[in-house]
Amino acid sequence: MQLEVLIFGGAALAAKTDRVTVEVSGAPTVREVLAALHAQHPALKFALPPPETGRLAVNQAFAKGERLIVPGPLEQGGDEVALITLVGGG
Amino acid sequence: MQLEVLIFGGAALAAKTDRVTVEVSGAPTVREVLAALHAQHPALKFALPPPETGRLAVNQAFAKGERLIVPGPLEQGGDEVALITLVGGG
Amino acid sequence: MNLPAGTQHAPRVLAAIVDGSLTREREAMSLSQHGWTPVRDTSGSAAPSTPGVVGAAIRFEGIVRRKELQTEPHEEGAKCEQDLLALEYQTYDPMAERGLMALSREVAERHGLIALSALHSRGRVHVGEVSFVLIVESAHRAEALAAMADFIDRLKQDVPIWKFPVWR
Amino acid sequence: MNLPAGTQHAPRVLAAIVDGSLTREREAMSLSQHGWTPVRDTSGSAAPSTPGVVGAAIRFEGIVRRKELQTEPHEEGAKCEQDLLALEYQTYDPMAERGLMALSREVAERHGLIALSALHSRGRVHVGEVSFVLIVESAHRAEALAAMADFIDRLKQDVPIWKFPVWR
Repeated sequence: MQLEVLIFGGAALAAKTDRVTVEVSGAPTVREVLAALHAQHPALKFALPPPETGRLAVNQAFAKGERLIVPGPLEQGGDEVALITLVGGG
Repeated sequence: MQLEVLIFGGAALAAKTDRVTVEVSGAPTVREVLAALHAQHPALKFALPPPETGRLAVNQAFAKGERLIVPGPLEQGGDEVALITLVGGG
Repeated sequence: MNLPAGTQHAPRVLAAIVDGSLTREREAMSLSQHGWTPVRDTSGSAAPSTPGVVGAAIRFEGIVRRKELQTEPHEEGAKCEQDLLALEYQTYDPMAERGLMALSREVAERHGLIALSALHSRGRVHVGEVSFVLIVESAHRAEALAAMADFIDRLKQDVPIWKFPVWR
Repeated sequence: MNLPAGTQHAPRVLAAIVDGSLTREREAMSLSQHGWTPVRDTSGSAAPSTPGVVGAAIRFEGIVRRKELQTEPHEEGAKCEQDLLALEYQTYDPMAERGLMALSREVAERHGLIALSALHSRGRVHVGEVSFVLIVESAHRAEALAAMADFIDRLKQDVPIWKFPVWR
Protein backbone atom coordinates (compact mmCIF):
# COMPACT_ATOMS: atom_id res chain seq x y z
CA MET A 1 0.00 0.00 0.00
CA GLN A 2 0.98 3.59 -0.47
CA LEU A 3 1.24 5.99 2.44
CA GLU A 4 1.53 9.74 2.00
CA VAL A 5 3.81 11.60 4.39
CA LEU A 6 3.70 15.39 4.68
CA ILE A 7 7.11 17.06 4.84
CA PHE A 8 8.13 20.59 5.81
CA GLY A 9 11.03 22.98 6.16
CA GLY A 10 14.42 21.80 4.97
CA ALA A 11 13.03 18.37 4.02
CA ALA A 12 10.42 19.96 1.75
CA LEU A 13 13.03 22.25 0.19
CA ALA A 14 15.41 19.35 -0.44
CA ALA A 15 12.67 17.15 -1.94
CA LYS A 16 11.13 20.11 -3.81
CA THR A 17 7.68 18.95 -2.70
CA ASP A 18 5.49 19.09 0.39
CA ARG A 19 4.70 15.35 0.56
CA VAL A 20 6.31 12.05 -0.33
CA THR A 21 4.86 8.57 -0.79
CA VAL A 22 6.22 5.40 0.75
CA GLU A 23 5.31 1.82 -0.06
CA VAL A 24 4.24 0.00 3.13
CA SER A 25 2.46 -3.25 3.88
CA GLY A 26 -0.84 -3.32 5.79
CA ALA A 27 -1.04 -0.95 8.76
CA PRO A 28 2.61 -0.17 9.55
CA THR A 29 4.03 1.16 12.80
CA VAL A 30 5.72 4.56 13.10
CA ARG A 31 9.04 2.71 13.24
CA GLU A 32 8.27 0.90 10.00
CA VAL A 33 7.25 4.09 8.22
CA LEU A 34 10.48 5.80 9.31
CA ALA A 35 12.46 2.77 8.08
CA ALA A 36 10.60 2.92 4.75
CA LEU A 37 11.40 6.64 4.44
CA HIS A 38 15.09 5.89 5.03
CA ALA A 39 15.06 3.14 2.38
CA GLN A 40 12.90 4.80 -0.25
CA HIS A 41 13.86 8.49 0.15
CA PRO A 42 17.62 8.67 0.69
CA ALA A 43 17.55 12.39 -0.26
CA LEU A 44 15.68 13.02 3.00
CA LYS A 45 18.27 11.19 5.09
CA PHE A 46 19.58 14.45 6.66
CA ALA A 47 16.11 15.12 8.04
CA LEU A 48 15.14 11.60 9.12
CA PRO A 49 15.39 10.45 12.75
CA PRO A 50 16.45 6.86 13.54
CA PRO A 51 13.41 4.54 13.22
CA GLU A 52 13.96 3.12 16.73
CA THR A 53 13.61 6.41 18.59
CA GLY A 54 12.21 8.86 16.04
CA ARG A 55 8.76 10.29 15.92
CA LEU A 56 6.17 11.23 13.34
CA ALA A 57 3.05 13.33 13.70
CA VAL A 58 0.02 11.09 13.36
CA ASN A 59 -3.20 13.07 13.09
CA GLN A 60 -1.26 16.10 14.27
CA ALA A 61 0.08 14.56 17.46
CA PHE A 62 3.55 13.14 18.02
CA ALA A 63 3.77 9.33 17.97
CA LYS A 64 6.64 6.87 18.04
CA GLY A 65 7.62 3.21 17.99
CA GLU A 66 4.82 0.66 17.80
CA ARG A 67 2.00 3.11 17.17
CA LEU A 68 0.01 1.75 14.18
CA ILE A 69 -0.76 3.93 11.20
CA VAL A 70 -3.79 3.49 8.96
CA PRO A 71 -2.87 4.31 5.34
CA GLY A 72 -5.41 5.81 2.98
CA PRO A 73 -7.28 9.05 2.35
CA LEU A 74 -8.41 11.04 5.39
CA GLU A 75 -12.03 10.89 4.16
CA GLN A 76 -11.84 7.09 4.33
CA GLY A 77 -10.48 6.98 7.87
CA GLY A 78 -6.79 7.10 6.99
CA ASP A 79 -4.31 8.81 9.30
CA GLU A 80 -2.65 12.13 8.48
CA VAL A 81 1.08 11.46 8.75
CA ALA A 82 3.77 14.15 8.83
CA LEU A 83 7.53 14.19 9.26
CA ILE A 84 8.32 16.86 11.85
CA THR A 85 11.98 17.34 12.33
CA LEU A 86 14.48 20.17 12.32
CA VAL A 87 11.83 22.67 13.35
CA GLY A 88 13.09 26.18 13.72
CA GLY A 89 10.47 28.59 14.98
CA GLY A 90 11.14 31.64 17.15
CA MET B 1 40.26 60.27 66.29
CA GLN B 2 36.62 59.96 65.46
CA LEU B 3 35.47 58.62 62.11
CA GLU B 4 31.92 58.96 60.89
CA VAL B 5 30.50 55.98 58.93
CA LEU B 6 27.27 56.33 56.94
CA ILE B 7 24.87 53.40 57.31
CA PHE B 8 21.82 52.40 55.31
CA GLY B 9 19.00 49.90 55.00
CA GLY B 10 18.65 47.33 57.76
CA ALA B 11 21.71 48.65 59.56
CA ALA B 12 20.23 52.17 59.73
CA LEU B 13 16.88 50.80 60.89
CA ALA B 14 18.52 48.70 63.60
CA ALA B 15 20.71 51.60 64.81
CA LYS B 16 17.85 54.12 64.41
CA THR B 17 20.28 56.52 62.76
CA ASP B 18 21.92 57.07 59.38
CA ARG B 19 25.53 57.33 60.67
CA VAL B 20 27.66 56.00 63.50
CA THR B 21 30.98 57.16 64.90
CA VAL B 22 33.98 54.95 65.59
CA GLU B 23 37.12 55.79 67.53
CA VAL B 24 40.18 55.10 65.38
CA SER B 25 43.85 56.01 65.57
CA GLY B 26 45.55 58.04 62.86
CA ALA B 27 44.60 57.09 59.30
CA PRO B 28 43.17 53.57 59.68
CA THR B 29 42.77 50.94 56.97
CA VAL B 30 39.38 49.64 55.80
CA ARG B 31 40.14 46.47 57.75
CA GLU B 32 40.76 48.46 60.92
CA VAL B 33 37.57 50.48 60.54
CA LEU B 34 35.54 47.29 60.07
CA ALA B 35 37.20 45.82 63.17
CA ALA B 36 36.39 49.00 65.10
CA LEU B 37 32.74 48.80 63.97
CA HIS B 38 32.57 45.19 65.20
CA ALA B 39 34.06 46.18 68.58
CA GLN B 40 32.24 49.47 69.14
CA HIS B 41 28.84 48.77 67.51
CA PRO B 42 27.80 45.23 68.39
CA ALA B 43 24.17 46.06 67.45
CA LEU B 44 25.34 46.29 63.83
CA LYS B 45 26.97 42.86 63.93
CA PHE B 46 24.31 41.30 61.65
CA ALA B 47 25.21 43.81 58.96
CA LEU B 48 28.99 43.81 59.31
CA PRO B 49 31.27 41.83 57.00
CA PRO B 50 34.43 40.18 58.37
CA PRO B 51 37.23 42.80 58.55
CA GLU B 52 39.63 40.56 56.56
CA THR B 53 37.48 40.33 53.44
CA GLY B 54 34.78 42.96 53.88
CA ARG B 55 34.46 46.23 52.03
CA LEU B 56 33.42 49.78 52.74
CA ALA B 57 32.60 52.57 50.35
CA VAL B 58 35.33 55.19 50.51
CA ASN B 59 34.40 58.37 48.65
CA GLN B 60 31.59 56.39 47.02
CA ALA B 61 33.74 53.59 45.63
CA PHE B 62 34.21 50.12 47.11
CA ALA B 63 37.49 49.58 48.96
CA LYS B 64 38.88 46.79 51.11
CA GLY B 65 41.83 45.59 53.16
CA GLU B 66 44.82 47.90 53.41
CA ARG B 67 43.21 50.91 51.78
CA LEU B 68 43.90 53.92 54.07
CA ILE B 69 41.10 56.18 55.22
CA VAL B 70 41.53 59.84 56.12
CA PRO B 71 39.24 60.77 59.00
CA GLY B 72 37.77 64.25 59.31
CA PRO B 73 35.21 66.48 57.63
CA LEU B 74 34.91 66.30 53.85
CA GLU B 75 35.64 70.03 53.58
CA GLN B 76 38.99 69.41 55.24
CA GLY B 77 40.00 66.57 52.93
CA GLY B 78 38.48 63.74 54.95
CA ASP B 79 37.10 60.66 53.22
CA GLU B 80 33.37 59.88 52.99
CA VAL B 81 33.00 56.40 54.46
CA ALA B 82 29.88 54.24 54.17
CA LEU B 83 28.93 50.74 55.21
CA ILE B 84 27.29 49.10 52.19
CA THR B 85 26.00 45.69 52.92
CA LEU B 86 22.77 43.77 52.57
CA VAL B 87 21.72 45.87 49.60
CA GLY B 88 18.35 44.90 48.18
CA GLY B 89 17.39 46.86 45.09
CA GLY B 90 15.34 45.52 42.20
CA MET C 1 4.42 20.78 44.10
CA ASN C 2 5.09 23.69 46.40
CA LEU C 3 3.92 26.73 44.45
CA PRO C 4 4.88 30.27 45.43
CA ALA C 5 2.22 32.34 47.19
CA GLY C 6 -0.31 33.80 44.76
CA THR C 7 -0.08 30.97 42.26
CA GLN C 8 -2.39 28.49 43.90
CA HIS C 9 -4.68 28.97 40.93
CA ALA C 10 -3.83 27.44 37.57
CA PRO C 11 -1.67 29.84 35.55
CA ARG C 12 -3.43 31.88 32.86
CA VAL C 13 -2.08 30.84 29.50
CA LEU C 14 -2.55 32.15 25.98
CA ALA C 15 -0.91 30.94 22.78
CA ALA C 16 -1.65 31.96 19.23
CA ILE C 17 -0.26 31.94 15.72
CA VAL C 18 -0.66 35.34 14.08
CA ASP C 19 -0.45 36.12 10.35
CA GLY C 20 2.48 38.40 9.57
CA SER C 21 4.85 40.23 11.87
CA LEU C 22 3.91 40.83 15.50
CA THR C 23 3.19 44.53 15.44
CA ARG C 24 1.77 46.06 18.62
CA GLU C 25 -1.61 46.25 16.86
CA ARG C 26 -1.67 42.57 15.86
CA GLU C 27 -0.52 41.60 19.31
CA ALA C 28 -3.28 43.61 21.00
CA MET C 29 -5.87 42.25 18.58
CA SER C 30 -4.77 38.70 19.18
CA LEU C 31 -4.83 39.13 22.97
CA SER C 32 -8.31 40.65 22.90
CA GLN C 33 -9.65 37.95 20.55
CA HIS C 34 -8.72 35.50 23.24
CA GLY C 35 -10.47 37.59 25.87
CA TRP C 36 -7.31 38.95 27.41
CA THR C 37 -6.87 42.53 28.44
CA PRO C 38 -3.44 43.85 29.23
CA VAL C 39 -2.72 44.22 32.96
CA ARG C 40 -0.59 47.29 32.40
CA ASP C 41 0.48 48.93 29.16
CA THR C 42 4.11 48.20 29.99
CA SER C 43 4.01 44.45 29.87
CA GLY C 44 0.85 44.19 27.79
CA SER C 45 0.22 40.77 29.05
CA ALA C 46 -2.24 38.81 31.04
CA ALA C 47 -5.87 38.45 31.98
CA PRO C 48 -6.99 40.36 35.10
CA SER C 49 -4.66 39.36 37.90
CA THR C 50 -4.94 40.17 41.58
CA PRO C 51 -2.97 43.39 41.99
CA GLY C 52 0.22 42.93 43.94
CA VAL C 53 0.67 39.26 43.09
CA VAL C 54 3.05 39.67 40.14
CA GLY C 55 6.61 40.54 41.15
CA ALA C 56 8.37 39.98 37.83
CA ALA C 57 7.20 40.44 34.25
CA ILE C 58 9.45 39.57 31.35
CA ARG C 59 8.79 40.19 27.71
CA PHE C 60 10.94 38.45 25.11
CA GLU C 61 10.89 39.44 21.45
CA GLY C 62 12.47 37.47 18.66
CA ILE C 63 13.36 39.79 15.79
CA VAL C 64 14.37 38.89 12.24
CA ARG C 65 18.03 39.65 11.66
CA ARG C 66 19.61 40.77 8.41
CA LYS C 67 22.18 37.99 8.65
CA GLU C 68 20.32 34.81 9.53
CA LEU C 69 22.32 31.88 10.81
CA GLN C 70 22.09 29.03 8.34
CA THR C 71 20.84 25.96 10.14
CA GLU C 72 19.42 23.86 7.35
CA PRO C 73 22.07 21.49 5.95
CA HIS C 74 20.91 21.83 2.36
CA GLU C 75 21.64 25.57 2.44
CA GLU C 76 25.30 25.06 3.26
CA GLY C 77 26.37 26.73 0.03
CA ALA C 78 24.58 29.99 0.79
CA LYS C 79 26.15 30.30 4.25
CA CYS C 80 25.91 33.92 5.40
CA GLU C 81 26.87 35.30 2.02
CA GLN C 82 23.68 37.21 1.37
CA ASP C 83 21.48 39.64 3.24
CA LEU C 84 17.99 38.62 4.15
CA LEU C 85 14.92 40.52 3.08
CA ALA C 86 12.58 38.52 5.31
CA LEU C 87 11.84 35.16 6.84
CA GLU C 88 8.84 33.19 5.72
CA TYR C 89 7.36 31.14 8.56
CA GLN C 90 5.52 27.97 7.67
CA THR C 91 3.29 26.35 10.28
CA TYR C 92 1.70 22.92 10.28
CA ASP C 93 -1.87 23.85 11.22
CA PRO C 94 -3.57 23.36 13.57
CA MET C 95 -0.81 21.32 15.23
CA ALA C 96 1.44 24.38 15.53
CA GLU C 97 -1.02 26.41 17.57
CA ARG C 98 -2.02 23.42 19.64
CA GLY C 99 1.63 22.61 20.26
CA LEU C 100 2.34 26.21 21.25
CA MET C 101 -0.60 26.06 23.67
CA ALA C 102 0.46 22.71 25.15
CA LEU C 103 4.01 23.96 25.64
CA SER C 104 2.74 27.19 27.22
CA ARG C 105 0.60 25.31 29.72
CA GLU C 106 3.36 22.87 30.54
CA VAL C 107 6.02 25.51 31.12
CA ALA C 108 3.65 27.77 33.09
CA GLU C 109 2.71 24.91 35.39
CA ARG C 110 6.21 23.51 35.78
CA HIS C 111 7.57 26.89 36.88
CA GLY C 112 4.57 27.97 38.94
CA LEU C 113 3.94 31.07 36.82
CA ILE C 114 1.00 33.42 37.21
CA ALA C 115 0.61 33.98 33.48
CA LEU C 116 2.29 33.17 30.19
CA SER C 117 1.42 34.29 26.68
CA ALA C 118 3.15 33.19 23.53
CA LEU C 119 2.55 34.57 20.05
CA HIS C 120 4.29 33.38 16.89
CA SER C 121 4.11 34.66 13.34
CA ARG C 122 3.00 32.73 10.29
CA GLY C 123 4.02 33.93 6.82
CA ARG C 124 6.38 36.74 5.98
CA VAL C 125 8.23 38.78 8.60
CA HIS C 126 10.70 41.37 7.34
CA VAL C 127 14.12 42.14 8.75
CA GLY C 128 13.77 44.17 11.96
CA GLU C 129 10.22 42.97 12.60
CA VAL C 130 9.12 40.77 15.49
CA SER C 131 8.23 37.13 14.78
CA PHE C 132 7.87 35.81 18.32
CA VAL C 133 6.68 37.32 21.59
CA LEU C 134 6.74 35.58 24.94
CA ILE C 135 5.43 37.29 28.07
CA VAL C 136 5.84 35.68 31.44
CA GLU C 137 4.55 36.86 34.82
CA SER C 138 5.46 35.35 38.14
CA ALA C 139 5.77 36.12 41.82
CA HIS C 140 9.56 36.27 41.69
CA ARG C 141 12.16 36.74 39.00
CA ALA C 142 13.87 33.34 39.28
CA GLU C 143 10.95 31.32 37.95
CA ALA C 144 10.22 33.86 35.23
CA LEU C 145 13.78 33.69 33.90
CA ALA C 146 13.91 29.89 34.10
CA ALA C 147 10.52 29.53 32.38
CA MET C 148 11.59 31.81 29.56
CA ALA C 149 14.78 29.87 28.80
CA ASP C 150 12.91 26.57 29.08
CA PHE C 151 10.11 27.71 26.75
CA ILE C 152 12.40 28.95 23.99
CA ASP C 153 14.49 25.77 24.00
CA ARG C 154 11.41 23.58 23.78
CA LEU C 155 9.75 25.74 21.12
CA LYS C 156 12.50 24.85 18.67
CA GLN C 157 12.06 21.15 19.31
CA ASP C 158 8.37 20.53 19.63
CA VAL C 159 6.33 23.14 17.81
CA PRO C 160 6.02 22.52 14.05
CA ILE C 161 7.06 25.90 12.69
CA TRP C 162 9.71 26.29 10.01
CA LYS C 163 11.42 29.34 8.60
CA PHE C 164 12.58 29.96 5.05
CA PRO C 165 14.95 32.74 4.10
CA VAL C 166 13.81 35.29 1.53
CA TRP C 167 16.96 36.82 0.07
CA ARG C 168 17.28 40.45 -0.82
CA MET D 1 36.92 38.03 22.91
CA ASN D 2 35.04 36.69 19.93
CA LEU D 3 31.95 38.88 19.70
CA PRO D 4 28.92 37.92 17.63
CA ALA D 5 28.49 39.67 14.29
CA GLY D 6 27.03 43.14 14.66
CA THR D 7 28.54 43.82 18.08
CA GLN D 8 32.02 44.86 17.05
CA HIS D 9 31.14 48.30 18.36
CA ALA D 10 30.98 48.96 22.09
CA PRO D 11 27.50 48.24 23.41
CA ARG D 12 25.21 51.21 23.98
CA VAL D 13 24.49 51.48 27.66
CA LEU D 14 22.16 53.64 29.74
CA ALA D 15 21.56 53.56 33.48
CA ALA D 16 19.56 55.96 35.59
CA ILE D 17 17.88 56.35 38.96
CA VAL D 18 14.37 57.77 38.57
CA ASP D 19 12.25 59.39 41.28
CA GLY D 20 9.08 57.38 41.96
CA SER D 21 7.64 54.40 40.13
CA LEU D 22 8.74 53.62 36.59
CA THR D 23 5.65 54.61 34.66
CA ARG D 24 5.92 54.57 30.86
CA GLU D 25 6.06 58.37 30.94
CA ARG D 26 8.93 58.55 33.42
CA GLU D 27 10.76 55.84 31.51
CA ALA D 28 10.41 57.68 28.20
CA MET D 29 11.45 60.96 29.81
CA SER D 30 14.49 59.36 31.37
CA LEU D 31 15.53 57.73 28.10
CA SER D 32 15.18 60.98 26.16
CA GLN D 33 17.08 62.99 28.82
CA HIS D 34 19.98 60.68 28.11
CA GLY D 35 19.61 61.22 24.40
CA TRP D 36 18.07 57.86 23.68
CA THR D 37 15.16 57.36 21.36
CA PRO D 38 13.30 54.07 21.39
CA VAL D 39 14.12 51.78 18.49
CA ARG D 40 10.61 50.43 18.33
CA ASP D 41 7.66 51.12 20.62
CA THR D 42 7.58 47.49 21.68
CA SER D 43 10.91 47.28 23.42
CA GLY D 44 11.28 50.99 24.04
CA SER D 45 14.97 50.64 24.30
CA ALA D 46 18.13 51.71 22.69
CA ALA D 47 19.81 54.43 20.72
CA PRO D 48 19.59 54.15 16.91
CA SER D 49 20.84 50.70 16.01
CA THR D 50 21.62 49.30 12.57
CA PRO D 51 18.33 47.69 11.49
CA GLY D 52 18.53 43.93 11.34
CA VAL D 53 21.32 43.57 13.88
CA VAL D 54 19.18 42.88 16.95
CA GLY D 55 17.75 39.35 17.07
CA ALA D 56 16.50 39.29 20.66
CA ALA D 57 15.10 42.02 22.88
CA ILE D 58 14.14 41.29 26.46
CA ARG D 59 12.43 43.61 28.86
CA PHE D 60 12.37 42.76 32.55
CA GLU D 61 10.16 44.58 35.03
CA GLY D 62 10.39 44.27 38.77
CA ILE D 63 7.02 45.06 40.33
CA VAL D 64 6.22 45.72 44.00
CA ARG D 65 4.24 42.82 45.46
CA ARG D 66 1.62 43.03 48.15
CA LYS D 67 3.44 40.38 50.16
CA GLU D 68 7.07 41.31 50.23
CA LEU D 69 9.58 38.68 51.32
CA GLN D 70 11.24 39.77 54.53
CA THR D 71 14.97 39.74 54.02
CA GLU D 72 16.21 42.09 56.72
CA PRO D 73 17.03 40.15 59.91
CA HIS D 74 15.74 42.85 62.24
CA GLU D 75 12.27 42.50 60.70
CA GLU D 76 12.00 38.84 61.58
CA GLY D 77 8.99 39.48 63.81
CA ALA D 78 6.90 41.04 61.05
CA LYS D 79 7.50 38.11 58.68
CA CYS D 80 4.79 38.14 55.99
CA GLU D 81 2.06 39.01 58.45
CA GLN D 82 1.03 42.31 56.95
CA ASP D 83 0.18 43.64 53.53
CA LEU D 84 2.43 46.23 51.96
CA LEU D 85 1.23 49.62 50.82
CA ALA D 86 4.49 50.46 49.09
CA LEU D 87 8.24 50.07 49.12
CA GLU D 88 10.44 53.05 49.82
CA TYR D 89 13.74 52.85 47.94
CA GLN D 90 16.74 54.58 49.44
CA THR D 91 19.77 55.18 47.24
CA TYR D 92 23.27 56.27 48.22
CA ASP D 93 23.80 59.06 45.71
CA PRO D 94 25.60 59.43 43.41
CA MET D 95 27.23 56.04 44.03
CA ALA D 96 23.99 54.21 43.22
CA GLU D 97 23.64 55.64 39.73
CA ARG D 98 27.35 55.27 39.06
CA GLY D 99 27.22 51.67 40.30
CA LEU D 100 24.21 50.95 38.10
CA MET D 101 26.08 52.40 35.14
CA ALA D 102 29.29 50.47 35.87
CA LEU D 103 27.34 47.24 36.23
CA SER D 104 25.45 47.94 32.99
CA ARG D 105 28.65 48.49 31.05
CA GLU D 106 30.33 45.45 32.54
CA VAL D 107 27.43 43.08 31.85
CA ALA D 108 26.86 44.47 28.35
CA GLU D 109 30.50 43.97 27.47
CA ARG D 110 30.89 40.57 29.10
CA HIS D 111 27.91 39.17 27.16
CA GLY D 112 28.59 40.98 23.88
CA LEU D 113 25.25 42.80 23.93
CA ILE D 114 24.19 45.43 21.44
CA ALA D 115 22.41 47.57 24.03
CA LEU D 116 21.42 47.53 27.67
CA SER D 117 19.38 50.02 29.64
CA ALA D 118 18.66 49.85 33.35
CA LEU D 119 16.34 52.13 35.29
CA HIS D 120 15.73 51.93 39.04
CA SER D 121 13.32 53.83 41.25
CA ARG D 122 14.22 56.04 44.18
CA GLY D 123 11.58 56.86 46.80
CA ARG D 124 8.08 55.44 47.08
CA VAL D 125 6.75 52.79 44.71
CA HIS D 126 3.26 51.45 45.44
CA VAL D 127 2.13 47.85 45.21
CA GLY D 128 1.62 46.86 41.57
CA GLU D 129 3.95 49.58 40.29
CA VAL D 130 7.28 49.02 38.56
CA SER D 131 10.48 49.80 40.48
CA PHE D 132 13.06 48.35 38.09
CA VAL D 133 13.29 48.02 34.33
CA LEU D 134 16.05 46.25 32.44
CA ILE D 135 16.09 46.14 28.66
CA VAL D 136 18.63 44.05 26.83
CA GLU D 137 19.24 43.75 23.09
CA SER D 138 21.54 41.26 21.45
CA ALA D 139 22.15 39.36 18.25
CA HIS D 140 20.87 36.08 19.68
CA ARG D 141 18.70 35.08 22.60
CA ALA D 142 21.30 33.13 24.58
CA GLU D 143 23.43 36.13 25.51
CA ALA D 144 20.39 38.28 26.26
CA LEU D 145 19.01 35.71 28.73
CA ALA D 146 22.39 35.16 30.36
CA ALA D 147 23.06 38.90 30.66
CA MET D 148 19.68 39.48 32.28
CA ALA D 149 20.19 36.84 34.96
CA ASP D 150 23.74 38.04 35.55
CA PHE D 151 22.68 41.69 35.87
CA ILE D 152 19.90 41.07 38.37
CA ASP D 153 22.09 38.92 40.60
CA ARG D 154 24.85 41.51 40.65
CA LEU D 155 22.44 44.41 41.17
CA LYS D 156 21.51 43.04 44.57
CA GLN D 157 25.16 42.78 45.60
CA ASP D 158 26.88 45.81 44.25
CA VAL D 159 24.49 48.71 43.76
CA PRO D 160 23.76 50.67 46.96
CA ILE D 161 19.95 50.70 46.90
CA TRP D 162 17.86 49.61 49.88
CA LYS D 163 14.17 49.08 50.24
CA PHE D 164 11.96 49.75 53.24
CA PRO D 165 8.47 48.35 53.59
CA VAL D 166 5.61 50.79 54.07
CA TRP D 167 2.80 48.83 55.70
CA ARG D 168 -0.83 49.31 54.87
